[in-house]
Amino acid sequence: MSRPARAGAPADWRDGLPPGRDGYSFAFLDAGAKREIRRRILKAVAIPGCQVPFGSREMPIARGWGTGGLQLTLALIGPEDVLKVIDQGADDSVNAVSIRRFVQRVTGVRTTTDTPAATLIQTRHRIPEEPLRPHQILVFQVPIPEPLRLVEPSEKETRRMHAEADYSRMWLYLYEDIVTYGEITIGARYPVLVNRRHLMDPSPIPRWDVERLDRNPALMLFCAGREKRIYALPPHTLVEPLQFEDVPFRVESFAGRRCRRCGSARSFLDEAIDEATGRRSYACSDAAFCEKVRKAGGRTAPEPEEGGP
Amino acid sequence: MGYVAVRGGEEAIGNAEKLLRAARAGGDSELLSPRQIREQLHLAVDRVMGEGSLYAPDLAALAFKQAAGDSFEAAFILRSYRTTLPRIGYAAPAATERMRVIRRISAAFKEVPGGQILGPTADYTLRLLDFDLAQESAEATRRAIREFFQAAETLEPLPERFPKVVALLRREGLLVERRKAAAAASPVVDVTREALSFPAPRSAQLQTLARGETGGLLALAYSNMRGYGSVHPVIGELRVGYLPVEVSHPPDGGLRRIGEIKVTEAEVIARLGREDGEPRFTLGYGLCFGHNETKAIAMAVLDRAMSASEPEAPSEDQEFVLTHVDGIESMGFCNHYKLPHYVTFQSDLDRLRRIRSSPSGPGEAGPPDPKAGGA
Amino acid sequence: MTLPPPIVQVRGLTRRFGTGCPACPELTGPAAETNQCPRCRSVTACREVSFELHSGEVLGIVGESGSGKSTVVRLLHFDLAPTAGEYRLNLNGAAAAGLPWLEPGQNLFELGPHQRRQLRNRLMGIVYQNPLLGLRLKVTAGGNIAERLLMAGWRRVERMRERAADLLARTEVPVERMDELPRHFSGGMQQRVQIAKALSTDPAVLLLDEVTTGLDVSVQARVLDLIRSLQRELQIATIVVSHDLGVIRMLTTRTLVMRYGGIVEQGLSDQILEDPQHPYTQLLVNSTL
Amino acid sequence: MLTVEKLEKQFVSHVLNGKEILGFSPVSFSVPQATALGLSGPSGTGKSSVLKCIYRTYVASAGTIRYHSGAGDWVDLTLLPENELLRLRRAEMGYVAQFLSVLPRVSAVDTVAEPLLADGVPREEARDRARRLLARLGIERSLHDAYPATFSGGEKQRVNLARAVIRPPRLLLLDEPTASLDPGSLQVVLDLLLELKAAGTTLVAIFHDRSIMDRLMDAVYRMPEKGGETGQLATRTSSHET
Repeated sequence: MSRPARAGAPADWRDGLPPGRDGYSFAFLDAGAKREIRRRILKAVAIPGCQVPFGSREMPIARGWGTGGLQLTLALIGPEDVLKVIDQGADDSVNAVSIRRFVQRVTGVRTTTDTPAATLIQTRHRIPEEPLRPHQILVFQVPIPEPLRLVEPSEKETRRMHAEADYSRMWLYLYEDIVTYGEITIGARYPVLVNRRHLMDPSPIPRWDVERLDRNPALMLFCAGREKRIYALPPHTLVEPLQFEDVPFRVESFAGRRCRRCGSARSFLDEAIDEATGRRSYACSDAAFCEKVRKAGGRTAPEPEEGGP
Repeated sequence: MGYVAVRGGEEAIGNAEKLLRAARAGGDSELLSPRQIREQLHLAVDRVMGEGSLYAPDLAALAFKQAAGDSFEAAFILRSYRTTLPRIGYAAPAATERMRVIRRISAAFKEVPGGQILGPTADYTLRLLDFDLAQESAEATRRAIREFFQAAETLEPLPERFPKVVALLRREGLLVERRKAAAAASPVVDVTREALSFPAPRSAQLQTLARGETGGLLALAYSNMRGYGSVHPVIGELRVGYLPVEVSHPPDGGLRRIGEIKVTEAEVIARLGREDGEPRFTLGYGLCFGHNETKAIAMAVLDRAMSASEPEAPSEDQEFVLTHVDGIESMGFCNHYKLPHYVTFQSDLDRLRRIRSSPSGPGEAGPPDPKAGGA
Repeated sequence: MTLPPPIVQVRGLTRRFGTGCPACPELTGPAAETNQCPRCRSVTACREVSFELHSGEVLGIVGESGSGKSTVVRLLHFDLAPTAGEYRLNLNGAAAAGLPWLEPGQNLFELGPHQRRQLRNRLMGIVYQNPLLGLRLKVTAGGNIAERLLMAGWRRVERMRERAADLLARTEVPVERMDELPRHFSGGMQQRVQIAKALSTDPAVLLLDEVTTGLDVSVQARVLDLIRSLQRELQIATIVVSHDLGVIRMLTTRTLVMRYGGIVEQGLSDQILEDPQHPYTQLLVNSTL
Repeated sequence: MLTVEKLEKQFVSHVLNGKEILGFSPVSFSVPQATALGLSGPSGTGKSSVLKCIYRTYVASAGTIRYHSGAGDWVDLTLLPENELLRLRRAEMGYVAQFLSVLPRVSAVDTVAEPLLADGVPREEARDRARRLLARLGIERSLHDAYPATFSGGEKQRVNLARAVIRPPRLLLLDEPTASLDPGSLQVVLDLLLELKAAGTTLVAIFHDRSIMDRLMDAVYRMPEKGGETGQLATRTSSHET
């Protein structure tokens, strides 16, 4: 029943992966699992923004740590792919590192931090600043795929609401926010309407990135491993944030701020507090982009997509 | 440059893993062998198998060792290993009358056909710390065990099969009949291959509970027993034993026995119901891998609780129970909050600052004045 | 002179809770003096209820609790699905304009859930005895009204607020309390917010389910006066469900008397009160007046 | 215009184990348009019940009540569908009950104006006409905006009468509407009713006051004794039949 152990093998302290990995198939998942996930992706692409249930597998990383995104990546990846993994916009964040290492380990594919060079990008919480191109795939890790969870805990009820396109309670939530706070309070995870039909959770990306979902040339796939749902935005799909005619949607404001590393004023910034001076300073959330700008000497660097604030 | 980005590099992650391994091996005592764990910590192994949803005592013992005794982690490791195994086929349904019983009790009747078999249980012992175990002599313990079994050899062997206590009640028409029609109409689903949808069929319900985390099941079941619900269970029968596993043999389609698994089964008789007219007892069912009586009973209570047509307590709400009992999922999600959330927090900060600086923010001008038409 | 067709037509409305058995029709109902079948224990909450409601008319349904009167209203509001029955609306062009898929003479119980929801939101208003059923107590009074407007496709906050303010003023809720939560309101004011919400999309049919039950007498009077004056002003076809003959007398012109799920008597409201024919109605009138 | 034939009323009280109580013995009479018919007879002979049967507040036990409606057709008021009867009530029937019932918490002027509002008369005009009618009937101006529940019996009666006639009905049923009136008010009411009749309203009425019977009525129907023969219709010589 157990796999053949290497008799008396000394603990392998070098590569951080448990011994006995030789027995795993390419990209970890067995062919049956990959086939099923691909079929679900096709269905999700066919109905943009609609959540498709799937038989989510347990993965060697914890639930809530990107098992959904990981399953999509593993089901889609081929030996020719070039992989980029980011978390909070950075390639060297803990979650990105462990996922990239794992996928690299079970596939042997090339990895990169350069957005244009990647064929497959797995992300948590950000869309890279550099524009995506056709034929690239962006895979989002999704903690809570149900945008209506904010207003309705029951899955049975939210499924009914989607079926009937009954989104009035989400709108009501926004209305109440405006009445109570004078503003919509939703920060990240801002609900969007896809193709004027399905309400979709864009995963916890900032509002800054929401506008870049709209008619993006890349294929965007979303997966929640714990909640067992896949959904998709095929290239060039219409995506609109919920907004009132007289209270428009607004992205995060970095008015007057610049990245203190590369000087960019057109990227999403992380805020930091200087230990010594107590002052706030800002740096690009997309670390690879920032590095590129810096190397190119600041202003002549690749610009983020047009239309950014 | 006083600022250092709080980001784990590859190296730091590698070192964290190495520290973890160092911590597992602990001091300079003998390293544990998985066999020791399987034989001497068998209840932990049973629990890991149940929650890991894979009947593999050796692998479960290994996982337990690797996880340094954290049963959540061990079950998690076993689950992710399970993912890589191809699904060859499904075993035939097993009739639990044919269980090779090592323990069997009923709290409903003093005398039951086949008798009460206490078996190995801590139920009736005093939970006093046994200081002798600190200095246990292997020889003395083995001798004591040998002598105990030698004395037992003169006793009558247990019968091959025990009649089910609830079958007696059923024969008298005192139990609600299982909804055979409904069961036949919906084939058995496999929750490891299909996402749950609600209302979930009973097969999905029982599978999810059987894979559930013992403590989670217990907490929900306890809430129901205590007052947030209304199941007042009587244990009709609790059995622990070995159940033959049979698969259909491709050449002739006949069933072949391929081995046996140790399971715990609980059937609780619960309060009266009169769904089909006549008042009858209702029944809750629990079964899990290995010897884990708490889990089997909790599962049976929840199975019964979820049959309520209009849930009045969380434990009666199928969706609530089934989406929250999985230990791997809940533990993973709980721990994911340790991951960086810089971006989402930045986005929330933006909102809070905006609201506080907005002239129509709370506590200042109040909400827009409908008469002024300003929003 | 021929009168226009009734705005609401209900035929054979029946709702049973439980599995039901062939004996149910005979062993339940007013004649059997129970609504629970002694054989299969199923409850027939209402059975073979038929009536018509004309434009601008106020129809009363009276009966004790368990008579099935509230069930009828819940069925008409699609809160419950019927076991059997037909339900038709005859609308003039304006009311039907927003519902292009609605065929004339269609049995509304055959519509899909999405269509039922739209129809309910556009054409029906309901006020429940329990404000919890009709209001979201954790949503502001204005938000409660806005929800129906949002469902009808309104997307300007300012216009929704103007509409909500107007409705609240009409229902005598202080407009400055628009952004407060109804959970902090008195029972009478909660009912008035419910009425404002029910009226928000100019419904063709208004359903009032025991709206004054449980309120203090003086509050009851104010709510009844409000309904009367709105009724006079808006001329909405209305069904008033109540166990209180005083409410029936004050608000309605025609009344159905229900018992054990069936209609035992119907007539002009003053006739029901002054010359009741059925033994049960006589008992009801005698014990109240 | 109104022909009552062999009209009978029996109350069956199920509360009293099915006991039958006679409302009145068979009644037959006919009233030409724009005339007034008085019902007379000792108390207990069922005069009020006859009016209620015509108005359908009571369900007739037997007989017919044929009415020539404004639309020009003859209808039987005992059989007419409820919604059509309601339309007739709204459009062309008035009824003033013997017992003083007023709408709670509605001012006198609004009580009287309501039938006009239902007819689509603008609110201010309706209230104006109501005030004028109330004034004519001797209700003080200061009372117009008060609730009639606080009024004296005579004032209540005049408010009810005003409500019934503000929009002159084709058929007016009156059940002792002057019982509590002082002689002055009585005269005003009588003049008003005579005006209505002259303008085409048909009246069926019960008056306690002999002098009114004499001056208003074109005919008097004497109710049969309970269990007795049919009643008698006596046409007054002074009447102006059409």
